[in-house]
This record gives sequence, C-alpha cells and structure tokens, in this order.
Amino acid sequence: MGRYIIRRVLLGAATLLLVTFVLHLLTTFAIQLNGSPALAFFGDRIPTDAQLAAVEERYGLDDPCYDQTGNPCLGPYVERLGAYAQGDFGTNLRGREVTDIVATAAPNTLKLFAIVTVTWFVLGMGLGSAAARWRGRSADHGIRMTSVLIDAFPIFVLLLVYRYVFAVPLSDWARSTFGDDSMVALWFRPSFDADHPWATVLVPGILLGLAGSAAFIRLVRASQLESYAGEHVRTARSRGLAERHVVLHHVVRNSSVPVVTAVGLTFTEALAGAVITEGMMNIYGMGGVLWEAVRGNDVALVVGIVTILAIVTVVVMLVVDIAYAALDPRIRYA
Amino acid sequence: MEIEIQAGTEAGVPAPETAQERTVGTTLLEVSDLAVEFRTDDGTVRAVDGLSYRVEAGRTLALVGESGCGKSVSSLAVMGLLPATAHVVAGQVRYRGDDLLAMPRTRHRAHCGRHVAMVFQDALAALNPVHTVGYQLTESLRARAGMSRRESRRRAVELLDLVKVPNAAQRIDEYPHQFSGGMRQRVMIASALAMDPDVLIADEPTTALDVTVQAQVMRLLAEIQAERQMGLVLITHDLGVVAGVADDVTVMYAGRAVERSAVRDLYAAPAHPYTRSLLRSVPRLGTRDDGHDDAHDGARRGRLPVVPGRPPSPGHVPSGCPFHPRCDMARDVCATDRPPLAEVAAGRSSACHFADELLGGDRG
Amino acid sequence: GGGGGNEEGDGEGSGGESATVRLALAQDVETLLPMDSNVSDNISVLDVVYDGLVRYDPETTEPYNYVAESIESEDNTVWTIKIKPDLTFQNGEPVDAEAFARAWNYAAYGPNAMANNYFFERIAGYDEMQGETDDEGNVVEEPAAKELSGLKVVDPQTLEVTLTGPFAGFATMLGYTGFFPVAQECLDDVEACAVKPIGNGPFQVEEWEQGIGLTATRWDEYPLEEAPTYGTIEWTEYAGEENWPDFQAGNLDFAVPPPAELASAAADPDLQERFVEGPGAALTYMAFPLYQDGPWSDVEFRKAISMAIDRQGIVDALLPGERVPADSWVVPDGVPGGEAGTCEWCEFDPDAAKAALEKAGGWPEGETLTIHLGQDETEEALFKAIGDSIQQVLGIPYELDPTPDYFDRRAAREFTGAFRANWFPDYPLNENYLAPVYASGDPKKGNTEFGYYGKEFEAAIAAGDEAATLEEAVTKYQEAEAALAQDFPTVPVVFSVNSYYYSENMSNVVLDPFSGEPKLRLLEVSDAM
Amino acid sequence: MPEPTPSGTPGAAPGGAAATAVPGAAPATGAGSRSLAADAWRRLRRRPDVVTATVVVVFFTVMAAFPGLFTDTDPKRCIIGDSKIHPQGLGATHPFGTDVHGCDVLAQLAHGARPSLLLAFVVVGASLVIGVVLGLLAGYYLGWVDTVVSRTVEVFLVIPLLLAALLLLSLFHNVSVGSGTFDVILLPALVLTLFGWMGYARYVRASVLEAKNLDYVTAARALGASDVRIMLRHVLPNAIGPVTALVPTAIAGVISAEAVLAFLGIGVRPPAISWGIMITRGSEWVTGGYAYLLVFPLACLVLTVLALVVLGDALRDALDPRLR
Amino acid sequence: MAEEGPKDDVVLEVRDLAKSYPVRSGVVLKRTVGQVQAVDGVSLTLRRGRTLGLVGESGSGKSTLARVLVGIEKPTRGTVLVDGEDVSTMSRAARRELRRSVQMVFQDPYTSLNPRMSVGDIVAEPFRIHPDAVPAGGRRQAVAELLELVGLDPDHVNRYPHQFSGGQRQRIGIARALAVKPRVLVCDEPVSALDVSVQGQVINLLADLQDELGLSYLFIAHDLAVVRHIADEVAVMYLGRVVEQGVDRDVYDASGHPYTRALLSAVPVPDPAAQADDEVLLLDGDPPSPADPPSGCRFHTRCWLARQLASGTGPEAADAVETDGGPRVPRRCATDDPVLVPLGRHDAHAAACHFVGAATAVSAARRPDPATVPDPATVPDPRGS
Ligand SMILES: Nc1ncnc2c1ncn2[C@@H]1O[C@H](COP(=O)(O)OP(=O)(O)OP(=O)(O)O)[C@@H](O)[C@H]1O
Ligand SMILES: Nc1ncnc2c1ncn2[C@@H]1O[C@H](COP(=O)(O)OP(=O)(O)OP(=O)(O)O)[C@@H](O)[C@H]1O
Ligand SMILES: [Mg+2]
Ligand SMILES: [Mg+2]
Repeated sequence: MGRYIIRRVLLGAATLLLVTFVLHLLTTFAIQLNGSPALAFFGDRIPTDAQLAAVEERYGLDDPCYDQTGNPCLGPYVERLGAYAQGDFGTNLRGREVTDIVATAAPNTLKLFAIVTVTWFVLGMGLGSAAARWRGRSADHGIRMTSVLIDAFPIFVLLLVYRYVFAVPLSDWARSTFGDDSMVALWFRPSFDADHPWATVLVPGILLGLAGSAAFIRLVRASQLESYAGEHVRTARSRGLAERHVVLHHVVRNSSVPVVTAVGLTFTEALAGAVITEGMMNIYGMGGVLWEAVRGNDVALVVGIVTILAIVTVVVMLVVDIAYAALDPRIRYA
Repeated sequence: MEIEIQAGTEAGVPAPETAQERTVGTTLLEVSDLAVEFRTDDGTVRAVDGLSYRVEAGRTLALVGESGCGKSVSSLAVMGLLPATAHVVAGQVRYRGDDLLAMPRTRHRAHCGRHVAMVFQDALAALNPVHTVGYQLTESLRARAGMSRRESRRRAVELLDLVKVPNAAQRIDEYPHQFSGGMRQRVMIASALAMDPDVLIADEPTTALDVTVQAQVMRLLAEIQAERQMGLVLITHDLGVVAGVADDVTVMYAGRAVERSAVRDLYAAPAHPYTRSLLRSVPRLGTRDDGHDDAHDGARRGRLPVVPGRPPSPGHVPSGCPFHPRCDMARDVCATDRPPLAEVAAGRSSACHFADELLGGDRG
Repeated sequence: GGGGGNEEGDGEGSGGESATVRLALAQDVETLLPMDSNVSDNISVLDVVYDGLVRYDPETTEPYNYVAESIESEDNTVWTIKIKPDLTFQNGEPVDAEAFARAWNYAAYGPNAMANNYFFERIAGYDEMQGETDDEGNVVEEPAAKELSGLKVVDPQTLEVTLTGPFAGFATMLGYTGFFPVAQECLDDVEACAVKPIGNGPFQVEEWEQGIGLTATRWDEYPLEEAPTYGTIEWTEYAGEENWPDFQAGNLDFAVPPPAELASAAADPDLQERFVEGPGAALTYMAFPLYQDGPWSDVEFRKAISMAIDRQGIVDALLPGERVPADSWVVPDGVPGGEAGTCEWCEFDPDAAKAALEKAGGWPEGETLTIHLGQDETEEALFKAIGDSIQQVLGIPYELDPTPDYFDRRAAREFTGAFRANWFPDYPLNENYLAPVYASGDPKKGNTEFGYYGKEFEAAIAAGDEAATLEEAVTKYQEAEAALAQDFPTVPVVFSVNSYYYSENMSNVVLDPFSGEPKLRLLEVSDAM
Repeated sequence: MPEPTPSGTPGAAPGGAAATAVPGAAPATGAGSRSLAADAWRRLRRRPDVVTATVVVVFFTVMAAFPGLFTDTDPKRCIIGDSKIHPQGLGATHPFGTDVHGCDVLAQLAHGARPSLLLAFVVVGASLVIGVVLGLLAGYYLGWVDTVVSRTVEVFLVIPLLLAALLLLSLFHNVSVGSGTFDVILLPALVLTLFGWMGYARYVRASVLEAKNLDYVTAARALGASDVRIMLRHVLPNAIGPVTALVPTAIAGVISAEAVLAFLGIGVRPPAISWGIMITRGSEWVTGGYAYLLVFPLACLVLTVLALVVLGDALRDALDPRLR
Repeated sequence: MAEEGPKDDVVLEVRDLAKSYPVRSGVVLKRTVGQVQAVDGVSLTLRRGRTLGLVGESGSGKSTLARVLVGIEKPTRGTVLVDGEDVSTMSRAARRELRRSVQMVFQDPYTSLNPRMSVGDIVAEPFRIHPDAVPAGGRRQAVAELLELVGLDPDHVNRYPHQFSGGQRQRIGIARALAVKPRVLVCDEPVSALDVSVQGQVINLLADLQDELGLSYLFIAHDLAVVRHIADEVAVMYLGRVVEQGVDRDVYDASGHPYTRALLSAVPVPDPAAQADDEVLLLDGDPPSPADPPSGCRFHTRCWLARQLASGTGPEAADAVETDGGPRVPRRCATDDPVLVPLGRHDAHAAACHFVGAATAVSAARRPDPATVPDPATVPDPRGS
C-alpha cells in the first residue's frame, strides 16, 4: 500500500504535467485560431500593428509560435514549467499575480464547496437512506420525485428566483426582526459580502447543493438498496440490533464506496455550478475567475488556476482511491 | 387462534435473562402450526406448512429433513427475518409464552440475539465483508449492552478462542474473506453466542468444518448448553451429529413435520417411511458394502441407497401424503388422504397412515 | 458645478464626512492607472481620484478649464496650456507641466502598451515612439524616441503641445482619463500605482481588494472647488449586472433594474421618486462586410434592411427605458454637433423596405443572412429581434453567429454577413463618432472594419480638422455625417439611454451624459446610517 | 409408481426415473427459458406509474419527431409587436402566449423538443458508453489500463468544460455544420460527451473493484469464460447500479448545460430553438410577471425527466431479481 | 504394483505446489506483515477415471489447492500438469480447452451463483462459453436434463438463486460444473449442504458419470464416510501439507498419521446408542495459524501421539522437549519436519510422521484407546521390513 501511494503520487505529478501540457496546447491553439487576445483589449477600436505588438509583448504572447497555427509552442511551455517549479505562477493579462488572484478567490470557492458538499452529504445521506429504507412506500416516491423536480431546475433558475423573489423580503424581514448586522440578515443578503464570507455564502451554497443533490440522493438510495439485499443485513438483524444501528453499520457503511466516489467528484462537478453561482451571487471565486480567464484567453491565468485545481483534484482522487481500500477490505491494489 | 400478549408488562426491551431462570424442561420456544408462503412469479408457494415444535431449556432439538423442505425458512420466520416476498400465513411462535409473531416488529426484534439467536447457513454471505471479524462478534454487546471498546475487544478474543480459531487475538482484526469456510462458520457461532441467548437456532453450523473441529464445536455447544441450560435447535443433514448431540428430533418433509421423537427411539425404530429411508441412506464409515478388493481397477463399489425420485418442490406438493410418490409402503389411501401428525407411541408422533405397522413391523 | 467647502454642509441633505456612497463596479476592472484605463468603470473611479485639465459640463458636455488656467492656440496646431498654481498630488508632489508631460510620454511610448496610447496620435513625435512591425506583427525596429517631440515644458505652469496637423477639438479631448497627470512616485512603481493610485482629485483610494471592492475616502487637503461633502465611496465589484436585488435590499445606492424588472420598478411610485434618466452616448448599429461582394454591396439593400427594422417595437419589447431608436450616426443629445433625424431611412416602413429590396435585386434564393455578434446576452436578444423583423418584412432567413473571437474575426475581415457594431465615444465631439469609425484615407481597401470609403465624407472630415474654431469644425463634421447618410454604409439601430434608481440618502443626482454614471462630485448624501 | 428399491435409481439413464417421480410436474421442455429482460417486461407492464411515464415519454418523443402535429404556427415567425402576450388558452392564436420576441411559445416548445431530446440522449448515451467501457476495463484489469484510464479521467476532470468548449468552437467556427437537427446539436453533443463521461467511468470502476472479487465471478472464470463475458454478464450487471441511478438526472443536466453552451455560441444556435434556450431566456423574465415563459419549457423538461426517472427506477428494480 | 498404471493414466498432477497470501494489517496504509502459507509443498496425482478424496482440517488449504488446480489462482511455487503438460506454459487456446475439461464445484453455494442470473442461465452459461459443447438448439433441453439430473425441478429454470435453499443452490453449482462434460471435476464440498438422500443421489450420479465417461474427481469433503465411499485414493491435509495419502482402505483402516486417526475417531456415528460409548480422540489445543506454522512437525502442538510418547517410557520420553506453552513432545517432532514415508502394503500409502509405525500399530483397533498404544520401541520400523 505504501508503495501504491508513492506510485500514485508520482503518477499524480505526471498527471499534472499532462494537464498543464494539454491546457497549454488547448490555449495555444485557441490563440492561434482565435487570434491574439490582445485584440479584445482594444474593443471596437482597431489597433495599429505596432500597438498590437506592444500589447502582445505585455501579455507574453510575443513568441512568434503563437502566430503559427499548429505549432505547439514548446518554448513558452518549458519556460512556464520552470517558473512554476520556482513557485512563480506568473501574472494575468493585466499584470496581477496569479497566486494573488487565487489567494483571494480560492477561499471563497472553497467555502462555497464546503457548504455544497455538506448539503449534498446531508441531503443525500438523509433522504437517500430514508428512500432506501422505505423503498416503494410514499416516502420513497416523494423523496425521489421531489429531488428530481429540484434537480430539473437549472441552478440559474433557482438562484434567480431566490435573488429576485425571496432574498429582498427575507433580508428586510431579518433586518427588522434581528437587527441590521445580525447573522440572519447576512444569511439573506442578496449577494456575497467579503466581510462575512461564511454567512453570505450559506444560502447560495445550499441552493447549489440542492440543485446537485438529486443525483446524489438517487445514488445513495441505489447503493443502499444493494446493501439491503445482502444477507449480512439479516445477520445483523438476527442479533436483535436496533434497525437504526443495522442501517448505519451494515447498510450505510457497506454502500459507502459509490458515495465516496461521488464526494470525490463533487469538487470538480461543483466547479461548473460555481461559475454560475459565483457569477449570480457575486462571489469572487475560482469559477468566476476561470470563466473570465477562459473568455479572455488569459493563458497564464487559465493554466495557473487549472494547475492549482488539478493539484487538488489529483489529491482528492488519490484520497478517494485509498478510501476505497479502507472502506472495503476486499479491494486490493496490486 | 389465541394470541397471548402479556399486557404491557415490558415495553419493547425484554428483561435481562438473569430475571428468568432456565430450568431443564422449561419450554422456551414453541412453534405451533407455522405456515409460510412466498409470492413468486408462478404464484404463491407454501414453503412451510403447519410446522410445530418445542424447545426446552437444556435440551437439543434436531430439525432434519430434505434439502429445501423449509428448515431455514421456518427458522427465519421465528426470527422475524423473512424476506419481503414471504409472510407467515398461520401459526404462532411463543417465546416463554409470548407470541413473537403477534408483537410489533421492534419488540420482536428485541428478543432476537438476546433470547433467541441464530447461526445462519451461509457463513460468508452472512458476515459483513467490510467489518472486521472482531467487530461483528461483539457488535451486539457494544450496541445493546453498552460494552466498552476495550472490553469488547477482549470479549471478541475470548469468543473466537471459544470456537477454537487459532491466533484469535490477531485474527479478530481480519475480515471475513480472509477466513476459511470453516472459520467463518465458527465466527458465526461465536457471534450468536455473544449475547448468551436462551435459545440458539443453529442452521447447519458445522457443514464446513472438519470432523475434529466439528466435534470440538459440538462439544462446546453441549458444554455451554449444559452450563447455561440453553435450548438448542440444530438444523443439520448429518445424522451422525444428530445421533451424538440431539435429545429430540423433528423430521420434516415438504414443509411439514412428519415425525417427532426422542433421538434414541428414532434411530432404533423410525416411525415414518421417510425417516427410515433417510437413515438407510447414510453412508457409513466402516461398511464398504461392495466388498471390492484392493485392486481398484475392476469392480465399482456399490451405490448408496437413496430415496428414489426428486423431492417435491413447494409449488407442486403431491396430494395426499406428500411422500407417497417416493414411498415404498405407499398404498391407495396415501395418494388421497393426508395423514396428520399423530401420537403413535409415548412421546412419538408420526404422519404416516401406517406408522403402527412400521413400528410394529420393526419391533417384530 | 461647484460644491461647498469641506466644512459646511449645505442644508439637511448633506451628511458630512461620515456619509458613504455605495456603488457597483464591474469586476473586470484591473487597473487604475489613468493612461491604461479606458472602460467606463475605472473612468468613473478615476473621475474622483484625478483632476484633468478640463472637465465637462454635465448638461451640455461642453468642456471648461479646471486644472488648466487656460488652453489656447492660434492655429489649432500649437497649443499652450497654462496650469493653475500650487496644486499638488495626494503625496505632495506638485501638479505641474512636468506631471502632464511625464504621463503623456509614458502613455504614448508604444512598448508601454497603454490602453490610451492612441489618444496621442495627433501629437507630433508619436510615430517615432511606436517602433516598426512586420506583417506577422513582430517588432522589427525599436522605437526611435522615448518622448513626444511635440511636448514642451515651457515652465512649471506652462506646457506647449504641437500637433501633427490642425485639430480644433484638441482642448475637448483633454478632459479624458488618458490625459490626467501622474506623480513621479507613480511612474517609479507603476504596478503599485495601478492598484493604489496617487491622484490629485478630491478622493484618495484607501484600499482596493481586487475582485471584491474598492474604498475611497475624501482627501482633506483638496484645494479646488469641486469637492463633495460626504466622506467615503465604496465600490463593490460585480461580475455581471446582477446588482438590483442588492439595491432593493439597501446594500447599494445606485442600480439599474434588469429588463424584466423595468416594468415593476416603473410602477413603484416610491422608486419613481428616486429615478434619474438622461440621454446616453453609445450607438449600436448594424454593419456589412463591404469588402466582400454580396447583396449588401447595393445601397438599396442596406436601406431595405434599415427600413425593415421595427426599432420602436424592439425597444419597447426588449429594453424599454434603456435604449431609444436611432435615426442618426451621432447621438443627438449631449454631444456637440449631434443632430436627430439625419438618417432618412431609419423609419420602420415595411412597404418601402420591400420596394427597396426589389430595387436591389432581391435576396438570393436559399441563402441565409448571417448576423455576426459577440457574446453578450442583451445584444443577442436585440439582434435576434432585428433578424426576426427583417425576416418578417423581407422574408430573408437569418442566423445568429455569436462568437467569442468577434473582434479578431472582424479585424481579419472574416465576416460573411451582417454584423453588429457599437460605438462609444472617447470625448464629446461629433468628430469622434465619425472619423475613427469610417475614415481610412484608403480608397482601395476602405476602412478596416467594413471596407467603407466615402470620398465626400473624407473631405468633410479633413475640413473639420482644419477649421479655425470648434464651432466651425463641428459644422464641417456635420457635413461629413450627411455624406455618410447618403452612402448609407451602416444601419443605426439604437442609442443608449442612461438611467439610475438611487437610494433615499442620495440627492442632487445628475448623470454624466457621456459616461452615464452619476456625477459623484455633485452628489449630496444624507447620513442615514 | 416406481419400484421401491432401496438402492435407488438404477444406474443408466440418470434423470429419467426422477422425472416421472413427481406427478403433476410439468414436463421439462414446457418451461421456456425466460430471460431476465422478458421477466422485467412482464412485470413492468403491470405498473400504473410505468404506464403513465411511458405515455409521457411517448408523447414527447412524438412531439420531437412530428412537431407539426402539435402546432401549425411557424416557430420562427416572431413579430416584435406581439411580444409577451400572455397565454390565451387552447384554440386561440397563441395558446401558450408569446415570448419577448413575439414568437409563439407552443410552436417553440413543439419544435424545440427535437434538438433538446436528441442532444440529451446522444450525449448521455455516448458518455455512458465511453464511461462504462473505460471504467469497466480499468476496474477489471487494474494495472496499466487503470493507470491510463484514471489519469485520463483526471485530466478531463480538471480541464474546464468551458475552456474546451471555446476551443472547439474556434476549431469549428469556420466549418459549416449545416442546419439539420443533427447538425445543429453536433457541436454541443461533442463537447458535452467529451466532458461528460468521467463520472460514469469513476462510478463503474469503483463498483467493479468491488464486484470482481465476488465468488460467482471466480466461478465464471473457472468455467473458462472469456474476460469480455465475465465483464458483461457478471461484473457489469452487479456494478451498474450507481450509474443507472444517475442517468435520468443526467438527461436533465444535459438539457440545462445545453442552455449554457447556447449562450456561449456552440449550443443550438438561435434562431434555432431548444428547450434549453427557452429556459435560459424564460428565466430572465420570470420575475417580471412573465413566469409562463419559464414554466412551460421547464414543465416539459421536468415531465420528461420525471418520466425517465420513473422508468429508470422501475427498470432497475425489475432487473434486480433479488427484490422479488 | 498393480495399480501403478502407465504414465499417461495420470490426468492431473501437482508437484510441490505452494500458495501463500500476504497478511496485511492497518486500516488505510496496509503493510504486508507476513505470509499465510495456505498450501505449502503439496504433490498429488489424479488418475483417469479415479477419485481422489481430499480431507483435512478446515483452513488447511483444500479450497486453495482446488482453486489453484482449476487455474483461478496462480501458484506461488510448483507446477500443475494436466495430461503431463505444464499449465503455466500452455498456449491460450490450450488453456481455454483446459478450462473446459477441468471444472469446479464451489464450496459456498450462496456466493458462487450470480444473483442476477436465473438458474437456467447459470446452468446454460457453460454452453455459451463453450458453444461446441451442445448444439444451440438443444441447450434448453440440456439444461432441463441437468437440473433433473441433480434433482431439481426443471420448471424452476426461471427462478433466481436467492429463491432456493442452500442444498438446492449447491445442486445448481453441480449442474453447472457438469454441463460441459469435463474430464476432471474438482468438487469443493459439493454435498455438505445436502440431506443424506439427495447427497446419496448426487454421489451415485457422480459415480455413474465416472463409470460412463471416465471422469476423474478431486473430491473435497469433511464427511469421511462420503469420501470413503466415493474415493479411490485419499489425501489428508493438515496446515497446508499433505500428511497422509494412499488408497482409501489403507488410509482408513491402517492410518499412519496421528491426525488421520484423530479425524477418523471424531466421525460421528449415526447411532445414538453406539455414540454414547464411543471415545472420540479429541485434539487438544488450537489449530495453529497458517501464517505462523509450528516448527518441526506442524501437527506436534496438538498431536496426541507425541504427547503419549513424551509421557511414556521410551527413549522419546527422555528426549522430550517443552514446546512454548504447549505439551511436552519428542524432540524430533518439535524440530524436524517429517516427510511422507511409504508404509503398509502399498507404496502409494505414505504418511508424514516421525513415528509412523506407532500410529499404524494402533490403527488396527478402529477406535484406539490411548492407553493401549504400543510402545513405539516395540513397533517394527516400516522402512526396515
Ligand atoms: N425467496 C424465495 N422465493 C421463493 N421460494 C423460496 C425462497 N426462498 C426459499 N424458497 C423455497 O422454500 C423452500 C424451503 O427453503 P429452505 O431454505 O427453508 O430449505 P432448507 O430446508 O433450509 O434446505 P437446505 O437444507 O437445502 O438449506 C425451498 O424449496 C425454496 O425453494
Ligand atoms: N484471499 C485470502 N487472503 C488471505 N488468506 C487467505 C485467503 N484465502 C484463504 N486464506 C487462508 O488460507 C488458509 C487456507 O484456506 P482454504 O480456504 O484453502 O481452507 P480450506 O481447507 O478450504 O478450509 P475449509 O474446509 O474450512 O473450507 C486459511 O487460513 C485462510 O485463512
Ligand atoms: Mg437451509
Ligand atoms: Mg474450503
């Protein structure tokens, strides 16, 4: 196992290299095909060649390879790797440090993800277990249908309705009831407040979690049903254990592998939702930054952020894989 | 049908066993007229049909019978653990007079493990693959008796030692798939004994064990039984084991009891043709009836005597006496009339029209 | 204009130094360096942090001298700028001719790649500072000069500017952000200055947490007169325009409702009392790839398209109160020289449109008109409606092509159908709507964007540039617009409208017709908090 | 009646004697070997919820195939003057009203069904195939196969969908894909599939890791079953559970993702119509008193998904014999 | 000897086979802390048309051996020869063919059947894997016949494993293994869950098939009577080793190893009257762990003979040593690993005990009274005669 982990860490490093390279290629091709992002800088105005060249240089896009479609631009890639190795993730197009941007944006996103994950987990485990336990009864149907109903609403619809229909009255009510600076008033603030990140990210996080929870609820239900069919559940019941104990230790515990997989995937999946959530709730986070960077062809920022995301993902995947072996002793890794 | 419920004496949780003494002969568990049906694609199927037996403290009742005759299903019914497609259509299961089947499920469940425990037939499937053996051994102690972690660990080692699993202290941290078939079965037994139950239903507890360990385990069960006056229901196909440990025997055929008797009487003179055929079918260690010589090439050994025909499947139980198509004594009446389980001698019952003849003939 | 001194708050409205104004700011603002700031958001911040040589009248957009004592020229080529004495930056450095020259040279130097570089094109010596590039865009020659030869610091209070040719509107340009002065300390550490500017205006930037928010507080030693009485301005950065609920919840003082909320906001009498509206300066129009042969090569076809667009209907349905139908190429209100109704064929007239199409030879069977546009939801909705309207009236099937690389493809002349275009002027003069967009001086290729070349138009622009006075110039430029109207290269669609709702604490809310933002220096704030 | 011989069935013809031993037993050939699928079908037919769900799915499938049956208004006929007419009820010109651009909502719904449903099924189907196959191979063989698959999954997981979407757009923006239904969804289908299979791969791999050590898998191997057979017949059916739980909701996910992509310019391009676009546009107006603009397309989506969920769950249950 | 047939008579042979499993500990970071020697140096031969019975302690490695034989597990050491050919060097095609000719009945009837396949499909699966076994049209019939053969109702082809009782499932497993008419059948406790009647039927069936088709069986069982009945030769395993092997009569009636003797004595007699006065040769102590097998003779920690010898009067008693925590045993037992030595009337009969003679001597009486065990000194050395 120890060797497995070492191997996985090495592989993780290789993945990172691969990811950065693929990204580099993607962004390079995008630049080669779309033309220099420097152009967007001038908006509706048409720059002279000289102006363009100057801006390109400032953006670090002056390498001639960016003009040759198909050229993988290895030179800049190697340079960038060298810089990364020294902890220098470069600057965005406007000269702001990528690490600085990430340092501001990442904590907010992580807070959002934490709430999303907790929401998922609580809803999924709670409702999924309930649905599995009362399989075929009205509770089961109710939970499944409601969750799917919520899930079918795109996240932006949920957020929109919340912001425009509920947030303002709730916020007014909370202010008048609990005072202007009360926690409750902050919860219902229509948008994020950097001074009170946890309080203001709570509702958006819950909504985002809600939107993704149906799949998770169904997943939990399905894998628990699988466990319920197991004979060991019968054994546990024959010991006279309370049903709650049986469910917890023999059903929930035995169906944890897909659940852990799901939690592992939350991170990456939530990012897509985060782009929208962060945009609509005005959270300065990785999703929004990445979105803007992608749209602006901000190569350094895109590669920098995705590299950081990749590190997190690789670590999460590794933890998940190790967790498998811990959760199901029958799983062996060569 | 009478249902006796001790009106609200103990809500849910049964009293600790110390409160109720076990003296030899006290009836602990009484199954009467139990019938279980399954819903299947091909209609309902009656797997157990009017089974009755009684377990007394300090005594061992052996349930023997054809494979598929409903031994396991009836035990599951006693434990209240039938699958969703099955349900009890008639009968009572009384534990010290309380009808378990008439209780709410949670109260019934509370009796399980503590008062009536069960060892399942399929040891690997019955153990949870993701928990260590040690955990499963003491799970009920920890969850129900609030035993501490350290204490339960000690107890787990004790229990595993009890069933002669080598190196118990180390192996409690292993998982079921790392155990051999026999060891798993012993783990099952140990975990059923953990709560010191009044009645233990052991469904083929030693099939995967070699005879030396089987002997150890059976002796162990006997010791525990003697010491604690536990009632034991032993489901087994091994008539040798039955002969060794049982006090009473109930022979089942096609979901119902066909003979009930004390063990010595049964072996001496079976009162039902099925029992007789069963006893005849047992291969014996000493007897090589074929008399073949050392040169194995030539003659084959003789065949084992068997009951001809296929056991009836619960869907198509023959009319009249269910055994009649395979019975060497069958007459016309057997195809039409189902014989009831009736007392044919002191302490013996048989469901055969010609039990007297059978007994008499053997005696004579 | 004009405000009181620091101490006296005039009347009950002014809440004094503790009062705060809370505004929204677009999240993509990345710099506060004046030379590098060219979008309305950082311009509106810099408007209170820096003082320019001239400022514009909020009503008429006429320029008046502010830091400059006088701006004069004999020939519209050599301009002498006198600067008011004893002015300093917030760090104590003097605001003198050197401060301006320093900023302008930095901005004009090509390799610095400042966003406002092109503003200095008209100043002598600009070309020498740009360097040469080959066809591939690679620098082949470094710039020969590091300073504008047309810029001379005569004495600390006098700056002499020589243009490459006469330009009557030069003084008008000088109020633009790109012409603000900078301190030496700023140039010594440009990166720091971009985040925490050293201004000479009434407010100084306290803290800017990029992506999240910006706080500016009043600079107590501010010597000039246009200083508001409130103490703090807080900008919260927004990724999109989703700030209306924050306004409703009382977290912002200014906001514009999204289209869907317009009606309900307009119906709320309480909100109507806190509503301010004014003409905007931006024009949205539809252009054609004239560099390519196609039905659009025929002016009648372009007219047909123009008359087929139900501008009023579209505005009413999609963006009531945010846009008005356009019938000229220069916004009529607020910009000197702007005139309504110069576009003869901008009325919705289905019959005339059909007739014009007939005249142009009709639309080729089986073809689809592609409309290229960038990725902006509002524009997509707008151009879908335009497309629908054209399809409805002329029976021309259309297809929208929203692309992320809109600018690049436009520059590369890759468009194969009509495309949307926007113009937002840099300074209030009708010239700015015309010359930068349509003039090219290249009869062969025409202008880069759509390959238009109008002989009369070019002549009128040149005449305007050479005019002796601004008034004269404006008239010439108007002639240019008339020429344009005849050639009809583009189809004006809508003008922007500026509007804002504001909170109860705000009073004397005036919108800058030019940027559309509230005039922060005129604003009065009561201290409700 | 067989001769009662204590020595049992006489030697030869094993089985023959036993067959006659139980009267009333149907002859062996009488019982045809019903497959699991046939069994499932029989029990599905009987459930009312399944029937209802099937009706819904068929309804929308018909709508996708023949939108003309539901409306004779051209969905592309949009008159700005008719903007935002509230639903007028069946029989009127605009039974479901018009949208901001004055297009008939009913006509758009009917004509938007095809691209949306086609896209959803193509994407989910394709990513399912890719994900399941790769996950199965990775979990079953482990070793380098797993390494390659898992790394690929990670790479795809961390590369943002939007980035890739934009790249693909630039690769294809000059390629005229045509305007047939399939052409219209080609690009979004490609992007969403390329970045939609990883979850399935991970879930399947995880379940396979569990399932492949089961005894009956070993038993099949001992029978000499090929790896393909073991994977398809033994491992996969017992590892697919989590995936079947995800599929119906994934359909909803694709339809909403399509809306986002449309906004990016690589989705179904306007003026082409899809439910996704209608939902996005409708959501902008929901608070202004035009909720029906969102409600109608969303209701179509929700109904479809609910029906699929019911069908999916019923199918899953029907295919699990242990639940009988 | 007469039964030493020609070499090609041997269908299956294993030489010095060993299989070990790593023992891991730890929850997340599992370390290999040792090896379980599940099978440790076993050599066996199985002849055409014969049955080799394999008995032994539970956990002694019988199932593991079986799994190695059918190729589910790779041996750690040693070779498996089928028809004289080394399995590990076979071509793919040959190995596939091998899979067909060597079939296995699994010990656990519950987990070895796919819960999602109907019984019909399970039994028909071998036909699908080896399509040439039965023509496609005849499969349904063949399945019905197989079910009939093992005493199951052919009408139940559409049922699923969980709807059957333990014994019924075991028969499904047997039917599956028989489907492709293998040449060698490895049966891992195929009748343990069957009632004696059905057990008799199955065993009769196996015997019939053997007579008709010349099948060879490796028959693993705990029921010594059944093994005696069906097997031609018997091997007794203890802790991964074969401790005694030979033709059934020799092993049963003249066992050379004290463990075999103990096993035999523990067989319950289906007669309550007889059992009461039967003395079972109970083995004391715990079976040792295969992860840490005892030094010397693996059986010495529980060996009644060694204990007797150590407490007797012979030279071994004088030489006896104290095993840690265990009984006193002769030094040889605690230090030297015994090898299989031939004894008795046939060369094929061999036992791995230092004191084979002593054990054989007491074998004459079926249930030896420990007290009457003759002094090993007086027992002639079998090798000497
Ligand atoms: N879930 C089920 N659905 C339908 N029939 C079932 C189900 N479970 C068991 N049966 C049938 O019920 C009968 C009794 O089964 P049971 O398990 O009690 O047999 P048993 O006596 O324990 O046999 P064995 O000795 O082989 O374990 C069998 O014929 C079996 O086919
Ligand atoms: N996968 C495994 N990992 C670790 N140890 C194992 C594994 N499989 C078997 N063992 C160990 O190998 C030894 C032999 O096991 P095996 O199953 O071969 O015994 P057996 O002789 O068949 O016993 P039984 O008669 O009880 O079935 C046991 O100690 C068991 O714990
Ligand atoms: Mg059973
Ligand atoms: Mg075994």
